[in-house]
Amino acid sequence: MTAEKSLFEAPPIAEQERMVEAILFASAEPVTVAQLAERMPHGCDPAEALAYLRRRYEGRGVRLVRVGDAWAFRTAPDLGFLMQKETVEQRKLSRAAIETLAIVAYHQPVTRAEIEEIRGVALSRGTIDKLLELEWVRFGRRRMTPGRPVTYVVTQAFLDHFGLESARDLPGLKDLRAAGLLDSRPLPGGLAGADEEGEDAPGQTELFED
Amino acid sequence: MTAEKSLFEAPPIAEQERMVEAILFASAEPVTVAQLAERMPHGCDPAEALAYLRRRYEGRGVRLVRVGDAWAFRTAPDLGFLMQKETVEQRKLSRAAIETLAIVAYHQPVTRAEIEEIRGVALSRGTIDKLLELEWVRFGRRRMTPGRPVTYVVTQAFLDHFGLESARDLPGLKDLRAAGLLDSRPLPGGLAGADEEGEDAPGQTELFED
Amino acid sequence: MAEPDLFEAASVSDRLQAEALIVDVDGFEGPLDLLLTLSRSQKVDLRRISVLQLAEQYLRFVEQAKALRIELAADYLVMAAWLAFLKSRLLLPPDPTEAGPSAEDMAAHLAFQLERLQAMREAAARLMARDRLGRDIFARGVSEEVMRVRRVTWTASLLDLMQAYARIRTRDEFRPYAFDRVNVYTMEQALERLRDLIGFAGDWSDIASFLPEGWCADPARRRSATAATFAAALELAKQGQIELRQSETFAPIALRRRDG
Repeated sequence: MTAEKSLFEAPPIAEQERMVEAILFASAEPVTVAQLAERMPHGCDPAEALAYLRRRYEGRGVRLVRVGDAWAFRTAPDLGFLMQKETVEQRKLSRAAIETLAIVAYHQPVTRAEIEEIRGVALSRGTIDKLLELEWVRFGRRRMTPGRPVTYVVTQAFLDHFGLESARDLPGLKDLRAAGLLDSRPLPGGLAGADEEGEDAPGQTELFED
Repeated sequence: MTAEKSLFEAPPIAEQERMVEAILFASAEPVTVAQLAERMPHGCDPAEALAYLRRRYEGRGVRLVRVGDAWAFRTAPDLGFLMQKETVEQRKLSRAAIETLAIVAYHQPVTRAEIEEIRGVALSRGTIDKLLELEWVRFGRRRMTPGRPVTYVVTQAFLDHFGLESARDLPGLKDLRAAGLLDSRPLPGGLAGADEEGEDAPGQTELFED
Repeated sequence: MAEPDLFEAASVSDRLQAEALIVDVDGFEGPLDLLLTLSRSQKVDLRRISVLQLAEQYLRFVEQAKALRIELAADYLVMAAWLAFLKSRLLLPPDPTEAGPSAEDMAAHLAFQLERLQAMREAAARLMARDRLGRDIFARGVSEEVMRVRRVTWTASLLDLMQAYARIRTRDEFRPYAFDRVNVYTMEQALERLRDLIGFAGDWSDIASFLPEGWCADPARRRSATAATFAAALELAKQGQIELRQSETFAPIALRRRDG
């Protein structure tokens, strides 16, 4: 490899240009000529390589720019409008939202009362609103029980985000257990069997069934 | 070339190429053609721009690579030696995890029972967990066999990490298939029963659901 | 069986190797892995392996482990039993009346399993030897920081989702007690009912006969009513108003009014 024979001969300038290109690309911060020289094989001339590289990128979508006494790749200023998506700030969903989402996914179609029953706490208005707004949850059919409560189901966008082909592909409790996500501590009072069919049966019936 | 007669003409292809270049340069993660199209002005043809761009970067210090249905710039493999500074500490995977990963990649979609059958040993709890956490493996469709076991498949991050354009490019895949080594042959008479437990047995409840 | 094998190996180094194999039994990922290692001593293509010879090697391994008082995990012993069975089937002429797969089929399948495991090992090694992201190939070091629009997206991984669900489902046994007013018969109700009824219970009567109407069909309701009635009966016995009797453990409990 180039590093070996460099004792005697520096790599050709085209090769040096490739090296500078790769280093600047991968570096998290602008890199000085001295730092380049340190990292490249002995005898290289990073300043010259930089000059070639800069010319190569003239007029391209990214440009080689000088930042203080260091160098970095930057998006061409006229294309800044394309970068809007890069400024997206990602935040983790709240625990309440995640839990609610999980219950909708596993128990759909599910009513608000059932979600509260399973979580054991009242559902704040903002939680479901957030999931609706994210388009991960939508309204399903009304339940044909007194009061005809609305139900919630998950959306295609939900499946896309979580890389699932269908809600039926959600791992069941036994899979969670096998993957180490669930303690295999048996549930008390003969519920051990009931939890295996968790994907299908609504949770609250299990709590009281024989 | 432009499919629809848009009020504004699509930018010339050279300009589109610059745009794709800028977007891909700005992102550390692979970007799909659909995402490119979404961000570029109406009427653009990112696929064509990508083809030009890929040719442009042939032999350079960074290359345009395909990762599943997405694209990314990556440094050329022969320049890895320059990047010690950037090298991220790779946590050593256990032998079981490495073998399991290979089995998922070559046999996907594959069930836990099949992995155990191939390795001849039960899959310990943390193994799949680790691969899920690395996001190299995800859940695929459930197998439509009794018990509807979940299956595992490899992810885009897996392809990206191992520099594969698609799972079809796995090294030696064709030979293995030709040699019948990717078939799942039923065992005549049944060998050591340990492999068939978990996956099917609890699933029986699903057969009796109402 | 004239061929030299691992445990009759003449040379010292071979013998040391054999011992190392035994002592390192923990290093094997199960019986199939061990068989694969043993098969290497045959120095032939896995397709031409002698399964009979392999079975003998494995059985000898297990015997040696026993002689050295090394505990083998159950699956090694299951494999040993299966191989002993296979070996006898391979040595004996086939029994035409016996159903099921032939010994040759079983041997062929074992050879297939070994070959497949070996192939996966090699595939894994090739995979891990590839140029890898973060080691040989690098992504962009900085994502562009053009901050024009700050849009917040909310994210969660599938793992988060599953962990949340697992958390909820395992929390069930610890959740705050939610009172079920429809299907729970309280002790106060039971006391009231018993007090009214014991006037008629001059003779021993089964406690079950005191259950309220409409609480016997549904198991959950019956359970609740039974518990409440039993507790109420204990309370009344404590107050000296009734007597309780049970002939043996789990036998029906009977009560009667206590006179005086």
